[in-house]
Amino acid sequence: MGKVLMKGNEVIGESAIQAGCKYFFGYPITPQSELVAYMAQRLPEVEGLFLQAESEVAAINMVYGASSAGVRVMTSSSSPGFSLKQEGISFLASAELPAVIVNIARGGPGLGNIQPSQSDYFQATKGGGHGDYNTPVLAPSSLQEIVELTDEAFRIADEYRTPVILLGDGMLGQMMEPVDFEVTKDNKEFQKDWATTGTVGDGPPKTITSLDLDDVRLEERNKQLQIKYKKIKATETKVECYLMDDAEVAVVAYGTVSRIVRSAIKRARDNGIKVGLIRPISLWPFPVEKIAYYSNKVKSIITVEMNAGQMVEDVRLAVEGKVPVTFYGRTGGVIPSINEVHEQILSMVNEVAK
Amino acid sequence: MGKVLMKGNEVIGESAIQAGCKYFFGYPITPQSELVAYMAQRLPEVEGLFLQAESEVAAINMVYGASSAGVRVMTSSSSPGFSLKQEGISFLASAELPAVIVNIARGGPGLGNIQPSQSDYFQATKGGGHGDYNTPVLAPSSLQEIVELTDEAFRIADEYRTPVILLGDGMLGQMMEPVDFEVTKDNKEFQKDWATTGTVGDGPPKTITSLDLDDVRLEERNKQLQIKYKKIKATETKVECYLMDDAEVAVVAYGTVSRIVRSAIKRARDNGIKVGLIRPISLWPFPVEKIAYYSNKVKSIITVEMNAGQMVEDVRLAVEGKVPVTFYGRTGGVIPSINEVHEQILSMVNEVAK
Amino acid sequence: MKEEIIIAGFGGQGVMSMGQFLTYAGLKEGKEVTWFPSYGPEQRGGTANVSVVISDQPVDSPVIDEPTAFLALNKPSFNKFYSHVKESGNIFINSDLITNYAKRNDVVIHEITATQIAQHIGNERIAGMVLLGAFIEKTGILSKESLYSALKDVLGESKKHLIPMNKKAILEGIHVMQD
Amino acid sequence: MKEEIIIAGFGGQGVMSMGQFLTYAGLKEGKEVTWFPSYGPEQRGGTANVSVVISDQPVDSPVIDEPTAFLALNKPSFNKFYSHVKESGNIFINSDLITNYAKRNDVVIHEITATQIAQHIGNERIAGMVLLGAFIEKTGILSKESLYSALKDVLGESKKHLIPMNKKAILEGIHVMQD
Amino acid sequence: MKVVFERTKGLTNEETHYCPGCTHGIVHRLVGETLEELGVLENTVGVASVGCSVLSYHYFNCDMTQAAHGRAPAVATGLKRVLPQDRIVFTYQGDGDLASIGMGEVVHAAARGENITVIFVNNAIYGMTGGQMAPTTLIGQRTATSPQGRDIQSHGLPIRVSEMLATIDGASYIERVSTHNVKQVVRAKKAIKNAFKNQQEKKGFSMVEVLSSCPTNWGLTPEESLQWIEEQMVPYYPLGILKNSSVITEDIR
Amino acid sequence: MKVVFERTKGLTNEETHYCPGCTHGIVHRLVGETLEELGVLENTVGVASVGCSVLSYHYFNCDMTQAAHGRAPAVATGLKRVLPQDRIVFTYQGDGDLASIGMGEVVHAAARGENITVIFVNNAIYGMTGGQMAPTTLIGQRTATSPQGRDIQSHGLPIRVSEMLATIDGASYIERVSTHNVKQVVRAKKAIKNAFKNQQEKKGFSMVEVLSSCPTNWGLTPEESLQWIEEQMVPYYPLGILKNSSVITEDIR
Amino acid sequence: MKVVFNENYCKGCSLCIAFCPQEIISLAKRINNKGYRPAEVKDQNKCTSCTACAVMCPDNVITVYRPIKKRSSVS
Amino acid sequence: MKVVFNENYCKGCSLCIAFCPQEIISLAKRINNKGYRPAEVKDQNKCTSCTACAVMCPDNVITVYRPIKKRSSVS
Ligand SMILES: Cc1ncc(C[n+]2csc(CCOP(=O)(O)OP(=O)(O)O)c2C)c(N)n1
Ligand SMILES: Cc1ncc(C[n+]2csc(CCOP(=O)(O)OP(=O)(O)O)c2C)c(N)n1
Ligand code: SF4
Ligand code: SF4
Ligand code: SF4
Ligand code: SF4
Ligand code: SF4
Ligand code: SF4
Ligand SMILES: [Mg+2]
Ligand SMILES: [Mg+2]
Repeated sequence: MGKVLMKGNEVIGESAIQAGCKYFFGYPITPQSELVAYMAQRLPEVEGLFLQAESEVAAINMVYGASSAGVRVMTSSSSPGFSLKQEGISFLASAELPAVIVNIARGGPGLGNIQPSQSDYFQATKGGGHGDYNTPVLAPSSLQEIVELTDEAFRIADEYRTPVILLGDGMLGQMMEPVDFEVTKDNKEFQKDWATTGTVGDGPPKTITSLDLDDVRLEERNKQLQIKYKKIKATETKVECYLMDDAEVAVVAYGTVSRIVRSAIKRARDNGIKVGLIRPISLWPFPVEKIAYYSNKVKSIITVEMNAGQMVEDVRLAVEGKVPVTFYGRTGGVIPSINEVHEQILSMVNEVAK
Repeated sequence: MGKVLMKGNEVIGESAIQAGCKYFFGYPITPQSELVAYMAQRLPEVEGLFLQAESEVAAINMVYGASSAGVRVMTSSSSPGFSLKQEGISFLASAELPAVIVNIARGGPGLGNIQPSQSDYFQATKGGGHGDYNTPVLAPSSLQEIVELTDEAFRIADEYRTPVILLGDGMLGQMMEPVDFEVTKDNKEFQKDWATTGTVGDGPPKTITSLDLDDVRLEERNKQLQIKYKKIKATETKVECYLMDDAEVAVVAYGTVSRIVRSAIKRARDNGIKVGLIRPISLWPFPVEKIAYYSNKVKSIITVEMNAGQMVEDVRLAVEGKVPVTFYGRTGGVIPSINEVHEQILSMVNEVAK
Repeated sequence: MKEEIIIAGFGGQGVMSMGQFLTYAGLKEGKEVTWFPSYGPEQRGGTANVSVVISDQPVDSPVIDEPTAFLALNKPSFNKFYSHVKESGNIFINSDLITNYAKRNDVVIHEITATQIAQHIGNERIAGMVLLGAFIEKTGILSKESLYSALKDVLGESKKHLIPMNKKAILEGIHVMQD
Repeated sequence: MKEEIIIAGFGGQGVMSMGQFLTYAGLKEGKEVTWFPSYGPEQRGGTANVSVVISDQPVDSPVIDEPTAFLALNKPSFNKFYSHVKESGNIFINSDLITNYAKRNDVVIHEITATQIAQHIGNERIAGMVLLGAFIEKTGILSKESLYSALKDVLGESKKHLIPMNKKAILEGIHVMQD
Repeated sequence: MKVVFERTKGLTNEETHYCPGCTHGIVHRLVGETLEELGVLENTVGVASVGCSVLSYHYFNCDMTQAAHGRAPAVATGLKRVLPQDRIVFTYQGDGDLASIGMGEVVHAAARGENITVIFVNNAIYGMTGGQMAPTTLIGQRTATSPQGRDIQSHGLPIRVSEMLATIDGASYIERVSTHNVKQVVRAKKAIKNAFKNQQEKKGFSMVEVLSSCPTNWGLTPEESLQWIEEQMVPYYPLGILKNSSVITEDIR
Repeated sequence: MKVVFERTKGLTNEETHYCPGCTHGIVHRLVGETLEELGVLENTVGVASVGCSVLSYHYFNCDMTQAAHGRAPAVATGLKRVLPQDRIVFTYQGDGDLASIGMGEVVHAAARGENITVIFVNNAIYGMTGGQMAPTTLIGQRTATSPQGRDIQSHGLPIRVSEMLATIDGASYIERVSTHNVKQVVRAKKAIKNAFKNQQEKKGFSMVEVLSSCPTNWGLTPEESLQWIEEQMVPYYPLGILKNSSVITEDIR
Repeated sequence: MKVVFNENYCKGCSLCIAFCPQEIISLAKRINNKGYRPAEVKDQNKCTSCTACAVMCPDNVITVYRPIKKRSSVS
Repeated sequence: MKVVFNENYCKGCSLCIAFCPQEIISLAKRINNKGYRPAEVKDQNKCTSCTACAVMCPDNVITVYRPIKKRSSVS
């Protein structure tokens, strides 16, 4: 089909369909509504099902039901709606049900506004729901990367039986860029013999639950989860490094902001400044090792986010005080300009030179 | 009235009433239900109002309404119910509405069980809801301390116009201990001229909202919030140090677990080991400075939690790699025994001695 | 002085109240006390237990890993905690319900026919109170009077009529230990 | 070659589609393109703008702080972006609606009576297309043919009948620049 | 010359952000006039919901609180329960807000007989988010999320909220009105006034469902939209009083 | 000797955790028998809710999924919509679960005409959490959160869920039954069977509301509890079929 | 002037036009602040002060006046 | 034996007792696994196999048998 031009939200939808997801339960909210509309249009065409749920809470629980039945299923929302899904996500994690959950984040807190924002980083990576759990969080920075990461999200979800979050922002959802859907995809088949599809011909009744009244058994479940998370950390960390080989200053940024940072880095390089980009692609697991590695090489690190400073904590945890870590961010849906970031890099360089 | 024996959940209720809170909106969930029942019994006696909401979501939004009207108001829940409140908490934070929200946490994730747990630490301290916000989080370790911290919670809520979380666990909620309610309390009066109580005689209409469609103005709101959070960090950090003066090993623990740790420390001290306790009382703001201070003095730090390792991240952020930070935790509602913790201390000491 | 007590039995055997009697009595004597119940799913139907600490010093852990005293009202509960009792601790057993167990030599075991005694008094459901009497007599941590007076606090107006019977049971427990 | 274009105007002036015409045309020529709309509350009633990048290299930031070209369809939008245009960038102005502004000397300003031209063609709502024509003619970043062909993609079956009129407007824009 | 119609003091002088011809504006006026005429503007706290009317706090000339999507009845409950007795509390909610995500809250506010007034603006669509299907979207109606038209098989029949709430004992006054012509607007005004009076008389939960237009997302002109209300909506959503009783005295067994 | 009554294969051999005399056990049996008799045990997926029946996945002898509090109808929707056509999906919910926190979900499942069967066990109280007020708690009934007895002024009148849902077009079969004596239990069985047959016939949303006892939290003996159902609950919650129609063909304008 | 239009509030929706029984309202050629053609009445004399336009105007644009009837006309 | 009690499932709730028209069920003195006094029927002969007890038993304790009627009794 070659390259096509679509909105980011639509690309997510098409990518999910290409990844074999035929079921979507969602609820409209700006700036992700095009995804819901896209699914409403497209899923019937592929003999799938789109259902507009009565709320985000209902949507995530419909996902819980559909995932129990063993199908690939997705839901999506934006910040306030995502908060409403937290109980459900905790349930999915605990019951070990695969699902892909999209957050096209917007300005917060509260009703906020509909401009792009990255202020749901903590919620996504530390677990906005209750209990000890983690969800893999993938953060594409371009529409082409959405294709790849949506496919990955479904693979990871099925392989580890876990909900996976695809985290973007209004910019990613609303922009258009040419996309090629004909890229190599994971074609692994997953046997879901745990699914509650009726016992017909397959033995004794199966149960899906997140409850265990016995503390020792619930601790056992938690241990299993932690083992799984360790494995995911070991094998599913994704990160891109750009111009880091000779870099003396590293900028850490993810998602759409990383593109602005990239432009700023080019400007800085034009001025002879040795600066590179570390772009976490998986926010959880966080690329701790890569950052730790470069924290032995660079003189300083700037983290740029569209929030008041969240990922910077994970950067600091990885750096462990070895070099100064500063932060630059814009909030409320304001997108930092290339120039602002460029100036941050310059002033950091001056700072270190002192 | 002298010392009385009550369950922790009831102590929270009585403390709130003593702090001038006459309004409670809640929904039952174990192990905090006694608090709801206590309020149902007591509030009518003080001409207040108890209302059982139809859900946790409704409860937090009733709190939003009541707080809009300028009264001291409280709600409470336990882990899964607390997850459902995340959108509402983000709204309260953004609209700058004071409220006290209690989480008597239980084993998770998912439905989990009803045993004590500290696995909602991240949710409480990093913001389980969307957007850049923080809520002060107070974690009492004894029933007497509940009295004090509940009063503080209401004071902080009103002083900074922010929701405040009182974080306990099933152990704190279910245990009995003598309590004295006749302790000195904050008697500050707060003028709430922002409250939407009708304009009668007080000028033009007032509005309470968390919306700002304009990104620059929403950023302004975020800046104001961040300034406020900085102020809270500067003035409202609470921490207790126990036997730290000569300590070579520090244990960091909060809430009920800190009591078990205290017993373990006594056992270790009996064996001649120089170990002390750093107990964060405010989990947000986190006692970064105190821990940073001691990380220059001790040889190692153990963090003990009833979870898979959450607060330990904040400890590491404070320590910045200066000394080894290890973690010991139990999950699923299992309470670590004094002996287990004692052994952890011993083995840490041996480790460091090597 | 400090006692770390675990009381355990079936849901209906009054385990929680027994703990409360001790706690209130301790408070009355100006002692530091904590009471921590098992509140898990066992409560409905299964077994229940409560941890009580009575001490001259502020109590740290309300959770007890090595009780100095253990009051056992049925076999499953007995099995659960028996081995954890601290060396030279006291174990009070309702020997009408708990038999056939391997004796430990490092603890003091008091076998009391509590059910029989209770039936004698008129209600087998107060068997636990007999053990309570035995416990205070043996350990001396609380006076009989404080315990009596605690009955009022815990039972309240509606169950006031049960006080004499409970007192009797406590007294019988004390007598057993004096014999 | 690389052009970073901002198009801005009232909600109903077709700003978003103008951006899409450029983007599709760029794609057709094998160029790298991004299209990023303002999607805020302005959309309803107020002003709207879109950022389009057309480049031979992969596009980093889809957000433009210093546009190389600016197509302005009304005064408020003009005011918003005017000062940000890069040195020696091109500004295309619908001079029927935008008047009375302080001239910058470091940029190239093209004042085009787009509304009049559009009315002439038969529909003042295609004024923007005149500017588009002027833009491609001036910058040479895209061929007329690609833009024509993009019309089909964006307008689709249902609005196919509008194509000739739009072509005409583009052509007029080209002519204006040739004059 | 005598003024026979002028802008009510119940509204501020702010220009609204509604699309041309959107009848949200008419409903605003009716509420504003009612508050002015009942002399309760100073005693009133309104609750704005999430929908096109999210900014209604700029327009109503009284204290206003903005609630999370669907939760206006809960917020109103919180306000009403703690404010002095003479305060009037109302919510202004769309059909997505009230009948979809907020179904639980409105049913329970009604069931509690919460003494508040709910203005329920039913335009059979999610206006704010760009025209998705609402629980009140008609069969066959095309929306962004029912591109082939709403079909019964997958989405069921539209919910008649007023009829449903009328079965709840705590609901004291429920009426459905419309905005599609002068006569209906006059009736709507009367209903809204009744619903507020009901609150003054402490009779419990009152709701007025107002059939309203969304020219933008219906893809019709303002005038066509009013016709669409009359021809398509009114037959499925019959106008009239569905409940008018006092919860305090009636229907207790 | 011929067996005239034996344990159904619709239930596992697990002993239940219910209190002595709690009629949850009877309702379990009726559902189990129905599934067995209809021959659909192997095709059925049940959804356990949060309440005393949270562990019902141990008892029903079919595939079971445990849902978050109140969300069973949403979970059932997710299951039903993706499973093969011949699969039967039911929820088993208490009154707190279904009528309080889960009100939105059940109303919308009904409105969509979701082809599932809901077993709604109304015991007028929150059993699991220790006896708090439910939306169905009767006026005057003392609970942990209505210590002076439920009063209309602050909590409103109990919700008659079946009557309310019967007004919704997508609801195809709704009946209220009881467990307070042999005759009623036999009727309840019939209703439950109808509700499942309805699903087999793809008629849409079916619900059976079963009046059930909670001796523990009512503070009554099991026998007294059944009497209380008959004397206190049945008058407020009249038994019988409230709706029996097919959504597909009826009531479309 | 019996009907006065607060012109800058007008969005040119034409509902007043549709409901005026006298059919005397029309959209002006000029554009207002918001970019809309505002409604206007050219022939005020034909207006009956019936208020239909004002009742149907979603934007509260219209004020309606009625001439005070002269005594003489009472008879 | 017409009624057989699966004794260890019994919780001694007495509902079977309340509903047996023949009033032949009672709680035993002994205690079962769960700590309850289980229901029992001493006089099985009086049982009419009416199943009332089984229908009302919440714990599925009871199996009911009916004697197969002899041919001779058909007439
Ligand atoms: C929790 C949450 N979910 C979704 C949204 C997005 N949203 C905003 S308005 C709206 C629907 C509004 O429709 P309606 O209530 O009918 O009002 P209208 O715009 O039609 O007047 C939605 C879904 C939100 N803001 N918050
Ligand atoms: C989100 C959430 N809120 C609250 C609870 C606590 N909770 C467990 S069961 C229950 C009520 C159960 O009552 P009901 O549905 O009537 O069932 P019953 O126990 O009476 O059969 C509640 C409130 C929970 N588990 N999750
Ligand atoms: S989108 Fe619809 S409901 Fe919203 S303002 Fe426009 S016309 Fe009115
Ligand atoms: S608490 Fe009530 S509903 Fe729950 S099992 Fe016991 S009797 Fe049944
Ligand atoms: S008042 Fe009546 S006659 Fe006069 S302009 Fe308005 S609608 Fe027309
Ligand atoms: S109805 Fe009002 S807004 Fe619409 S054209 Fe007439 S005056 Fe203008
Ligand atoms: S079957 Fe009938 S007669 Fe026999 S024991 Fe049971 S209830 Fe009694
Ligand atoms: S009804 Fe069943 S559980 Fe109850 S006593 Fe009889 S046999 Fe036992
Ligand atoms: Mg609407
Ligand atoms: Mg119940």
